[in-house]
Amino acid sequence: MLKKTTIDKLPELAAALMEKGTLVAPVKEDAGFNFREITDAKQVDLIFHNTIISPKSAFFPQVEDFVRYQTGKSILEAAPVELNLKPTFLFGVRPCDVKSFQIMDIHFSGTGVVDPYWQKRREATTIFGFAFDMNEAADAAEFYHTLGIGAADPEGSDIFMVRKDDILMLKVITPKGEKLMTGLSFLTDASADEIKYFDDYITKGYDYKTCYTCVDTEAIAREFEAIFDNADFWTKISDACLSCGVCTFVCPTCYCFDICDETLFSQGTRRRVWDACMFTDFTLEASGHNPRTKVYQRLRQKVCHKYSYHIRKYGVISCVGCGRCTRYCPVNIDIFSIVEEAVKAKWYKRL
Amino acid sequence: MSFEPKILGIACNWCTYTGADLAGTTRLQYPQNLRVVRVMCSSRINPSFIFRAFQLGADGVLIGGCHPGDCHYNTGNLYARRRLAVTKKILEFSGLEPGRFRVEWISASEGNKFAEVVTEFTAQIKSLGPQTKFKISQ
Amino acid sequence: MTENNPYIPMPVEISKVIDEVDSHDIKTFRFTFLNKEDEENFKYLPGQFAELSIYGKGESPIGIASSPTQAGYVEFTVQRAGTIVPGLVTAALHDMDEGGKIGLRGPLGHSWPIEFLEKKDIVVVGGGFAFTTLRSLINFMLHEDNRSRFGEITVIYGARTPGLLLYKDELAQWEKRDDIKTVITVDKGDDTWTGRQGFVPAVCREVAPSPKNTVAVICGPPIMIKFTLPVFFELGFSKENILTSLEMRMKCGIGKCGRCNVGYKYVCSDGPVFSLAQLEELPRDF
Amino acid sequence: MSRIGVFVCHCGLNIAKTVRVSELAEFAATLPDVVVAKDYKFMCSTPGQEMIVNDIKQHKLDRIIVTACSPLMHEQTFRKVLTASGLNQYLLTIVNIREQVSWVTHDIEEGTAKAKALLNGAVYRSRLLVPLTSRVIDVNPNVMVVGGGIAGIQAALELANTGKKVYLVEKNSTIGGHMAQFDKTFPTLDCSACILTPKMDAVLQHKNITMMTSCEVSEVKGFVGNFDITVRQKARYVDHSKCNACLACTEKCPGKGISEWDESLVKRKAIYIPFPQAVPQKPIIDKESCTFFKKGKCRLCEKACEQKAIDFEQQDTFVQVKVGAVILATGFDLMDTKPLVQYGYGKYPGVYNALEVERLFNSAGPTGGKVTLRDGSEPKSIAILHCIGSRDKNNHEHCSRVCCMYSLKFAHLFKEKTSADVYHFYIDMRAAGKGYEEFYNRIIEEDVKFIRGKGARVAQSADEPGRLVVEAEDTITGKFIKLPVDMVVLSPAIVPRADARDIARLFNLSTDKQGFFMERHPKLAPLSTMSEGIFIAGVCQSPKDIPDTVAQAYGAAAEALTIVVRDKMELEATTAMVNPASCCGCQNCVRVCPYGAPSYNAEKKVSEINEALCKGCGLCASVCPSSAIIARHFTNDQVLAEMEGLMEF
Amino acid sequence: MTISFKQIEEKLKTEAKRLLESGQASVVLAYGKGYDEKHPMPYVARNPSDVANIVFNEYCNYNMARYLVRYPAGTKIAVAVKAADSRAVIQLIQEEKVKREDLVLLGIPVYGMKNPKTQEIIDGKTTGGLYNPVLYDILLGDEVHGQAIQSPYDVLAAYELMDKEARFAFWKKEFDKCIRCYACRKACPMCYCDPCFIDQNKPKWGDKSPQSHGNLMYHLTRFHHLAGRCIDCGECSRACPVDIPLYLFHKKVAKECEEMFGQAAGMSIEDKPALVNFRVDDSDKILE
Repeated sequence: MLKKTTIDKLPELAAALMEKGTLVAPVKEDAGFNFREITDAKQVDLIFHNTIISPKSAFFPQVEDFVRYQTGKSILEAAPVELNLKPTFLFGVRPCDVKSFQIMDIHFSGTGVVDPYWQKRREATTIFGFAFDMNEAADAAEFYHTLGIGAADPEGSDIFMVRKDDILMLKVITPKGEKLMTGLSFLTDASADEIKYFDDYITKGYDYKTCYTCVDTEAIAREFEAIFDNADFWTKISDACLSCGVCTFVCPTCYCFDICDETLFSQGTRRRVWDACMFTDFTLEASGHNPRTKVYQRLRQKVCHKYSYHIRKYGVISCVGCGRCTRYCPVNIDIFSIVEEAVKAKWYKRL
Repeated sequence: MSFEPKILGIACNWCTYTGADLAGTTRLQYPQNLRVVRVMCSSRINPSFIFRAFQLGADGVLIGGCHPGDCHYNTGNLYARRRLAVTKKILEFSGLEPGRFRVEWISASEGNKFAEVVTEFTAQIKSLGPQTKFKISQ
Repeated sequence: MTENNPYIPMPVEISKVIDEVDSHDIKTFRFTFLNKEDEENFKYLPGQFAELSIYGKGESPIGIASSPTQAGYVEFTVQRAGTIVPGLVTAALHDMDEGGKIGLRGPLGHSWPIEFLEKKDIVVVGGGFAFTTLRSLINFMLHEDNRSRFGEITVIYGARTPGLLLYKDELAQWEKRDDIKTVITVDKGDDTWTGRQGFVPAVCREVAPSPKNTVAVICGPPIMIKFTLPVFFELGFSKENILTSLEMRMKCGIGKCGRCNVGYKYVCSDGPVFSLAQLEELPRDF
Repeated sequence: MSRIGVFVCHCGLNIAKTVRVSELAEFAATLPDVVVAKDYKFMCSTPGQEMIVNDIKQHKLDRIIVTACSPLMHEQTFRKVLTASGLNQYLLTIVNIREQVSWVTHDIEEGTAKAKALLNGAVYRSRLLVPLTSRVIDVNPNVMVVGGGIAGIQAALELANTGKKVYLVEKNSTIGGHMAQFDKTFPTLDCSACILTPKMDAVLQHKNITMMTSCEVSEVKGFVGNFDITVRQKARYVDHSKCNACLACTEKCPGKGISEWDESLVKRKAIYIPFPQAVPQKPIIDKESCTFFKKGKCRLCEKACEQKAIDFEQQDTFVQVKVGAVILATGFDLMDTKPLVQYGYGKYPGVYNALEVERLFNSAGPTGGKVTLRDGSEPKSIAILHCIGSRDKNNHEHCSRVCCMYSLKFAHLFKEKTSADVYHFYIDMRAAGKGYEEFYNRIIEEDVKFIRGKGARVAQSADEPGRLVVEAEDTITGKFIKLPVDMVVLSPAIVPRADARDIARLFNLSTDKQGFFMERHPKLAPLSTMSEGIFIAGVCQSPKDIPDTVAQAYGAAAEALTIVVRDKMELEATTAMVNPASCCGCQNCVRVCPYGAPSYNAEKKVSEINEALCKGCGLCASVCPSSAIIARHFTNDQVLAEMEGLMEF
Repeated sequence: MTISFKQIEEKLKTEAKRLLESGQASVVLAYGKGYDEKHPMPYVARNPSDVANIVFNEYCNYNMARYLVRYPAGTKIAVAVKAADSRAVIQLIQEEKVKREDLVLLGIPVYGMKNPKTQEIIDGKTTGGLYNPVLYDILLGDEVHGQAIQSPYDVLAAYELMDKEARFAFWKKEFDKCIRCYACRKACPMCYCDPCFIDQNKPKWGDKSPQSHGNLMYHLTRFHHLAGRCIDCGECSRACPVDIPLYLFHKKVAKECEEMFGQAAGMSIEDKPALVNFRVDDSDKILE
């Protein structure tokens, strides 16, 4: 089922979704775009390349409150914070970011203990994927195609959107999407031409841009294991690294967090807050011991986590090639070059 | 009810705190809006204490130390003067009313000055109204 | 959000506090559950740990010191952390008394591999404060329902001084039993000490059983581990048969927060118990 | 999870009148971690203290909050209560609801509200207190006394008699001070020299006293029990170790200087002893008036000296003295009355100040004890003007306390030595002291005239050249008086020594509004100062008479003794320490510390603090960007918590 | 005159090579290729052969002084310094974090540096009004003259004129954007504390979660910590992923410090950092 509307009717679509629940969509801010809860239907803006912060924050917000407590009062009086989620529409997510949700699903709800916050938010949300504009000049930082993600890859979306000039086409991908779409009565059916355009666009998306393709993730994992102890290599790689948290905070697949008790007067909240393996105190133990005091050890952890440990543990690379870490790195460290150098280009095929 | 500001005072043990005691001993009357933290020296005052005080909802912050040159620790208040001057500029540029933060040198013998300063500062804070800019909203 | 939420601790009450050592910085806390169903759900085995949770202070992962054979309560032996800047949770806990209520999240992590240990001789080697989950294991194995499942049990336990030995009453009881060989040693004795003096590695060399069908379970300060492992290698123990428990900074305890990984293993959810053979496969990042 | 006990004191009605104390205790009981909260009439009384002791035991309290008077008042008292109960004394918090609450408001609502806020702050702070161990240090048994007047002399003798070694530092070339300048002392009229000079001599002879005349303290390092003081020995140009006090030199000396001793009324030699009974009896050369120093030749004294004690090359030297305690008895100056032009001092020769008159009466003085005007004539009428510059909001607000009495003494002596009419111009007569009122009555009997009104102006007489006219309003008759007299005696304000502030800085003392040294407590610790181990005696603390001064000297000696009598003493544990795990090695602490306590360990890349040198000001903690420095008892988190508590309600 | 970036790059390469070959330096902190021309990277040359990777262009904004404290004491380091960067080196020498004798300063006189994101020329914002290094051993090119030297504080005027309500609103909006990635402090050559005050649990100065109050505490305190030390390189703002104009606040504090204490940061090795110093005759007026 391919439906369509025009870009100038976007506020109408937004308003309809806002009526049904919470709409989260890209909004233009000073420094660029970010996903925000929409309060004014006119805020929704699809003329963007990608957001600064990845949409993971829709399911894994930077701050998630667990419990409200009062110091000096019994633990029995502490109250868990209820989520009270309304149906949520995550609108305009780029295919690579949609892919990140699937990777994060494995971690948060697919293996071991289920994270209830991730799961509940995920369940409440309908994802509107949105194809990249293939007429746009390539962004040098991105490499999603290398990881097998198409520029117009509908996988993982509930509804997938492609823009053609001033027309926005929406295709139902999942039953969840279908249920929603049937309720959006003002959308019109797409023409046969448009259906063809849509299908071609998706196909074309797999060949779009990026100049490598990944052939063997297992081998990458092995290669990183082999150079783990090569301190010279890692030192050189991290010469420029400032050890800040930008790359991890903007990353769609970084999930590290801290659990903090934040109290004012006697009222407090236990909450989880994003943390970053690049921070020096991340692994600082109470005893004072810290296994990762050096910048190179932390950068190694980050890269190996994504390209080795995650493959070993969950079978997939924990990276979707969205390029945010590279784009927002204050010193332009390019994670792909590190991978390339580490694996000596062996396990990527240059296209 | 009229606005009764909460004013945080930080006073050095040797001069201003003792001066405040003297104000009491001599039964000088002043408004009860000031709540004093005693530290050993005005140089102990970490600028972040002041930021924090405003975050905690202080409508004004009053710092009291020995007169420059009379510091019990020789030079403490001379460092404090520079540091607190910077604090003041930072507060000002951040948009907080500059009148909410004051540093006064009050010696152990100046009970009357202590009472006067508190009276006057309290009136000033009252006229500025509640401080909401830094205050953490829960 | 209380249902099946692994981040919400269950309430427990301190029913007993034992001041373990003469420096008074290690205490054993006995907790009873305030909700019956929590007690039923808290099924654990020796070697597992739990997060002790005090709102406003935080959480601290601590190994369970009691044995599941002791019904009705769980025990944790907690050291007051931090000499210069006190740890938030442990300091608060140490200031608490019977009747105090805190939170507990767990049981977490993997236990000592009980099935693997069955029908084998066991040598338990402990040093100082790191004896807590070993005590759990020993009491578990010594329980009348379990004793027959295991072969000979040898316990080698050392502390710096007699006053720093944990569980003194139990040690005395074990020494009296004939189904367990208990060797207690201190680095330096005092006027009243009549037992052994000497470092754990040396004592191991002397009293450790033959490696044949024997598993060594070792926990202690890094320096002890460093000198004890070669002794066991020399004695002919294979890396598969030497078990230890790792420590890393932890937060969530359930393999989500990404903090305690060593290579692709999370110490909290994949450990903390590892055999030396498993550890060797991991990068030296701990 | 502390167990806090809160004890609210009524202080009779002092607190209870404007703070609802029982409500305060009830409020405290609702606060987290507060296990017991009580109020009581006098918490500092024995039953009050016992209540705390019992509650500590009964309720297993581990933090105590006493909500009462200023910590400067009773912190020590209650710390002892904690110690006696087996609790570390630093687990005490005092909430000051008297000096800073009940005494400064009449409004019980306001008072109670503020007391609650302060108490809440204390509870927040209290939770974070940790036991601290006091440092024990060796105590140097010696004492330094600064100032060789009657206070210093008396204190030095007392201490020396207990067997302690005393360094008596005097900036003049003789000890004796102002008292040695007086002729008679009120109200007994005994001869000042007769009672003082034996004491001066005793100092000279005492084996335990090292007299350091012509000396000034130039640097003070260290702390109570271990002061390390640098004394500047000013060049005397006479080697006192060689001089045998024959004084042949002074006879030959052609130089003429102005006698400071005789209040500039006469001249003296350039090599001189200030007065015949000076101690030591050894001369010094005044560089300013010495012919050799001025013109490059003379050296007559050198020739006269058989001992070869004259040394024109002598330089100032510096002597290091180590002592455990210090007594400051630096005395006073008379206010310079020249700026008070209405009184014509310095302009009209007939106007004298009190000390000049003392010298006129003195038989060893410039006139040999005869009262004559500068022209040698005897005055026929004399006006004594009280309260010149004191009790005067424009000058010195304080009462100089002894002027009434010495003025009465002057009147008596004038009557005894001249036939002049004597007039007192006074605001009111202050004669509080043993035998003082009797003395006043006696002087009234002696036909001295009393005019109740402050002397307003002294002018030259228009009618009689050379005579003066005192103008005043007689407040009894309400009439304006113009009284012609020959001599006017001003009784000026007694003020601190000109260098009192410098001395205060050296010894880390505070001074009061007038510049007198501040005592630790005006009533309960009048001789101690805010600097541990530094005591004060005599007029340097405030104007007082000789009996009070001597009493203070005894007291100060006893206070100093309480320190130096011990081999070891405990110091406040409130020093700073570095948490090496947080130290970023910026060395800010090293740069700012006035005492050199922090140093940088380049190997470990962290700062370290020598606690023996640390005085606990906390400056280092606030310049430490990474919060690595823990200012014990005033840690960042303790202060932050207290602020949070203060701001909660 | 115009700047030849290519020429500077060549000189940088030549000097780096010479220093590494002669052993005068064991590392050279310079600039290297990034993933494209607009995104060069900080680069460390350790061998003469590494020198070929050195580049210099108008996007080489990095303040290489930031990396100095990473190397063990005694390491001979050659470092490429532009105007503000040299001030950072001076400030670090003042603070005894590095020793002058361990450093070879390769001075770069330059103007026309650009922000790769906006293409805007950033000289006026963040060079402290300077184009030539304050301190150097070797100058790679001719001193820049004739460029309009503006007051480094000119850009503040608009903000100083704002009324306090508007200014508060401005900063609140900016600080609320902060995601606490700490790129600002990590990019700052003067922020060498480890741990940073904000990371501490005891004392806890501010919450870890990126909410208004914690952000405000973090930034204001950081401004205070850098008072009299900030050398106006602008790295904090450039590193910020959400474009908080931190440099403005730092500049304001620097301006006030210069006025009050008569000393700008990083201008002379002989100076003592202004906030761990005092003059007896500092006026009480500074507190008004």
